[in-house]
Amino acid sequence: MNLFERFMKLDRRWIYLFLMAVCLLAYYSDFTVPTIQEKETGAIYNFIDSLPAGEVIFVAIDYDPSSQAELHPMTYAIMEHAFRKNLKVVFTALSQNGPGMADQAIHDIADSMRMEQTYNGVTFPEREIVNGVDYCFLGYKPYYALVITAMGQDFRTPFPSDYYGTPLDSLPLMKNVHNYDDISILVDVSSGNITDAWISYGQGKFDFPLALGLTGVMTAQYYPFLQSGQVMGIMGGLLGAAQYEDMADNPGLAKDGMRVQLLAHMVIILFILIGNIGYFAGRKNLKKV
Amino acid sequence: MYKFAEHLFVGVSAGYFVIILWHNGLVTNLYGRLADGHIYFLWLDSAKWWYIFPAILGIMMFTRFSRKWSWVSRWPVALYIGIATGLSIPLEMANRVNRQLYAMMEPINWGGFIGNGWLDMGSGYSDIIIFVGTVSALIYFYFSKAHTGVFGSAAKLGIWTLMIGFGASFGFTVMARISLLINRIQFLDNNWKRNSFDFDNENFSAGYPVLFWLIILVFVIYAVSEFRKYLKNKGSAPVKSA
Amino acid sequence: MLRPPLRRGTRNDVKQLFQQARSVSALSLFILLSLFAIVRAQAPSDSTAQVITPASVTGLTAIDTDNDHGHSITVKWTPSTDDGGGANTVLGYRVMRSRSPDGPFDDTVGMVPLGSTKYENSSSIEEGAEGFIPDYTDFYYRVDALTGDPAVFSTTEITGPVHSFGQWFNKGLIPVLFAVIIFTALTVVFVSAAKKGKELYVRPLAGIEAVDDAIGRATEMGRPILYVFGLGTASDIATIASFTILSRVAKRVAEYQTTLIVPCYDPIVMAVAQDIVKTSYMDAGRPNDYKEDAVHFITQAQFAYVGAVNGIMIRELPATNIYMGKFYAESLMLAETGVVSGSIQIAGTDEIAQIPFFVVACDYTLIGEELFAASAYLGREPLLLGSLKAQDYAKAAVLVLALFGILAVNFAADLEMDWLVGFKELFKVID
Amino acid sequence: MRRQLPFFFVFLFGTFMVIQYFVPHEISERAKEFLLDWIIIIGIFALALGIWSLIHVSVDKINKRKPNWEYAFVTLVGLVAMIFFGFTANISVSWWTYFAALIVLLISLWLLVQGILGVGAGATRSKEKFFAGIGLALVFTLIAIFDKSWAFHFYTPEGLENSMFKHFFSDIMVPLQSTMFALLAFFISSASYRAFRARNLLATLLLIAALIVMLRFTPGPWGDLISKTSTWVMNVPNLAAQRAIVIGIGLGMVATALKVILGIERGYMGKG
Repeated sequence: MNLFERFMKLDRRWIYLFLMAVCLLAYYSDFTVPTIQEKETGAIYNFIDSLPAGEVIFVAIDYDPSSQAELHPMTYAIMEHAFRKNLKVVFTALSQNGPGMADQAIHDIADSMRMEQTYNGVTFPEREIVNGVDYCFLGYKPYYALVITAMGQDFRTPFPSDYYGTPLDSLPLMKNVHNYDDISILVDVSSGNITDAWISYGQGKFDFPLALGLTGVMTAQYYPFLQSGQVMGIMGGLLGAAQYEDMADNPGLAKDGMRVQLLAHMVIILFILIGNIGYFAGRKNLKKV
Repeated sequence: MYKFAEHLFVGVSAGYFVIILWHNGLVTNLYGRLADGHIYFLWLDSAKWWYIFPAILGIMMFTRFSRKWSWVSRWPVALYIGIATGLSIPLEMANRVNRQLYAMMEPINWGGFIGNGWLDMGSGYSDIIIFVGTVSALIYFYFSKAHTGVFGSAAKLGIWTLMIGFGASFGFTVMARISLLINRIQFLDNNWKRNSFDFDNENFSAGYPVLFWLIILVFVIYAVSEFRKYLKNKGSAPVKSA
Repeated sequence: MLRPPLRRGTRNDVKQLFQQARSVSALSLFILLSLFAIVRAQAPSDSTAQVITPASVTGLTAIDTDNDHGHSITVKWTPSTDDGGGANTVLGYRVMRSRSPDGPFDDTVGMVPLGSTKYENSSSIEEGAEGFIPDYTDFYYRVDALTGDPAVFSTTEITGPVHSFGQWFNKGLIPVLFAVIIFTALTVVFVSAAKKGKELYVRPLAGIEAVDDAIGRATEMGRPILYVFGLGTASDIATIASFTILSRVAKRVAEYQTTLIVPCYDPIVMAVAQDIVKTSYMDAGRPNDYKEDAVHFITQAQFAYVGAVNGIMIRELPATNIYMGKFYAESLMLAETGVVSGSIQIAGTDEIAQIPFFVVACDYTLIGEELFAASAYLGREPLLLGSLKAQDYAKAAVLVLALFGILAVNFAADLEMDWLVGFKELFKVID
Repeated sequence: MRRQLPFFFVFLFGTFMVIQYFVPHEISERAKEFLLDWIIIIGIFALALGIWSLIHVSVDKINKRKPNWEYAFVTLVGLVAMIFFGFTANISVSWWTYFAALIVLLISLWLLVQGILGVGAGATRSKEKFFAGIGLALVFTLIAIFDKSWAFHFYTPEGLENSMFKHFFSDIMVPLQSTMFALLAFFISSASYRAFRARNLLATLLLIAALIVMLRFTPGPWGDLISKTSTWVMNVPNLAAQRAIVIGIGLGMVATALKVILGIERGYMGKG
């Protein structure tokens, strides 16, 4: 019995064990997955990276817990990148269960900011990010299309006070921030049709740089907007988030997931290849006989 | 142990659905409509007395237990199937045939025929491939004509398209399934940390981790025992040599 | 592809959710409006000096919504000139309603963002539901063009009276009606042709021919046959098609005296399957061999069902597994376990997402439409074969229409064949 | 008559539902709602048949000492416990009454079922068992009626709030369900290992398409090319395949439904 034949008769439980072991190993180990850097994600990263400290970016968190696995990593990566660069972040949650997501994100990021970290060779000291100074969470309001248009006049029109009940005027961050003219970029992280409203009612009417973070399935639908220039960059699914984390040199949730995904895919592909080699080798032997 | 989990799962879930259907189905859809807060004699003078019919039909199902009357139990089944099939004819025609036919008639992007870069899905040739692929795959589904000649080659193109489509969606699903596994690993990881050791946590409940880990134990023991069985068989079974 | 656990409750849940959403949105609309008012109150006083009221909406009409069950009125208008142009101050529109032409118009029925030109004011048919619109009752409408400042808006002339009523035919569904009528006619014609004894050719299908061999194989090996309906209920057409296949299989099984196991997910499917298997045994002249427990119910939870069926496979080691009907994520679990137990597997489903898994893991797969054709193939009855012919002609019609349509869409305008330009729209279905 | 009437019902109700689809009027809407309620109610009544079948199979297994008969007890206990908890309100004070009640209920049901099944099989003392079961059940019911702590709630959904009911759901059903779902990752790997062999042209096409899509995760100089190709494969050939299958299935469904309504296809009634 030669090696190939032994492989051909391999019991599936060995495959399961191997796959499980690899997944666990990937989950708990610490290597980095090199990702290709697509220009769609690169555009967003480079834009945010080139902003001078003190500029304001806007992050719209428009997803529910069901698509959290894919979209949370994007929010984390962008916000942390922004805070490390001393940018200010204004964010909203226009989907019904969005506020919970946003709340969780800001707490986790605040925790992470309390540690000293080195990204791309630059060491950032630990610091406390303060509500109202470094970020402002506007909260949730229904009728997202109306809210998006109203914010073009002034953020205070739909959101007189922030999510925690403080009037916007009393927040130092919001002193000079009134509408889309005062923000540098708007990133919409979304799993649903709110993206369409940001494109047509937001970007279409008030003309600000708009970047999208989308679930893997939705990504293909929005490429036309990239070509027409309405959208400056797109992050697609876990892969997009991982690319962003890579560029920011800040491996997080997406890279964790990517490790498992990559190795699991590799294992499966490997098994397919072994199976085929075994199959062809076996056929050759048959012919000889 | 796997058998234990399997049988427990079956029993518990069957009971669960009895309760859910009783409370959310029978009580709301039948009793709730009949009983609007009053007690009637046989509910014949209830506000929605006509809901007595489905109840009678439902009871007819039980005539199956009698040999003599079991033919009556076919009535509710006939009604059930009649309503279901009647409902589906125009609905499936509209959603699966008419709408898809409408979607097939798309203008071809002649201007960007070559497209933009490598394999652009907005390009003209992609539009043509979609159309030709759909047509040939439909030809593959012909039953009353032998797949020979030109017709046969069209059908062959059709089955190729189908196979590429199947392969692609299989490959795509791999990612989703592994995501489930990742979720599971993360969940177990968090639970381990939170529920097994963190006794100060306010969410900690004594019953939860025990039951939970019992189930995990079941699966681990099952896996180990299966492996042992496998290894034993491997030793005893005659190994064919090449 | 987790199947929602409770199908039967969903309709009510949705209704409830809808009502909740309505009340939530009404409440939030109120909050939003009052927020506008608060901001207005806080706004510096100098801005009031230069109030510019936007141009009002023109051409306001309100009619009963067509092709519906009544209780709905559609309001249409031409946008204000300040909407995206002019002073560019309009943010959205507010639709107000009143029972009398003199007002008061205090009933805000809806708000829509800028650029909109119509609003459908509709309610459910349940009296007492929130925002219920009684039929044949006159209403008057007014539309306000809103700006960022809640006190600055312009109103229109009042339109009305208008009342809603239900229609007896939905014109948006004419293409569907035609398709159904033509298809029914085709079926009737070919079935009656088949009745007269006309020979019909059907090409062989590998999956169908495998069924007979598989039953023979099970008999030789002395192992049972497992027949799985999947998660379909008796209201799924795929399950109904599967019933017919089961009746053919059960007949052969009864003749060969093999054991048949049918674990069921849905109790009605179980009841029908019991009838089928019983009748098949009677027809085969062996009513005593029929065991009621051959067809049994397991549970209505997806993964508990899969676990139990997998358990049966591992313990009973069936020679053949036949999967016909509706399958969800469990397709691969069943098929892979079947491979372990060394069974020949034949599958057929109309669930597109699951076909790839069956193709990969099973020996024979009936792809989509082939499942529905299988009953005719197995029965070899001319009547059933006649309807296959009708299906083929319908497919030919689809192909011809699609080809014609795509040519019309792409070339009619260039060739100046105006009558062809709208060809595609003939097939549009509007709900 | 007995044989023809069901087919007449199918035709009548089927045709009505087809026509109903095209009539948006309120009356037809209400009729549809009513008929859909029928389906729901018939389905719930039928569930009793299903549960009966489950009990029947389990009890039969135990009586005849078939392989793995011990586990049938597990199923039965799970089933009865779940139903019992689902109909009782949450009595946190006296847990022992819970279990006492449950055990009495189990025993009486057991005796009843054995009694009923035993009569047919000609087993000894089945009548005694049957009456003992009835007696116990009566006692049980009497206590349940007069003792408030055992109170049953059939018409109000208090049982859904029962903590044991919730525990069984969230600690047994949910984890088992998600674990089974997660196992799919393993099944998909073994399926692809075994089946993706380049046996012939079709299998090779399947294999190549799947490989391209799976390879988009791997980094390397070809990464961009692969990711573009996989997007294209998903949106062009895959779309064509799906569309053709959808149209085919639609026609197949309508044909089958028509055959059923017109009475050409009668296999579902056991005739074929």
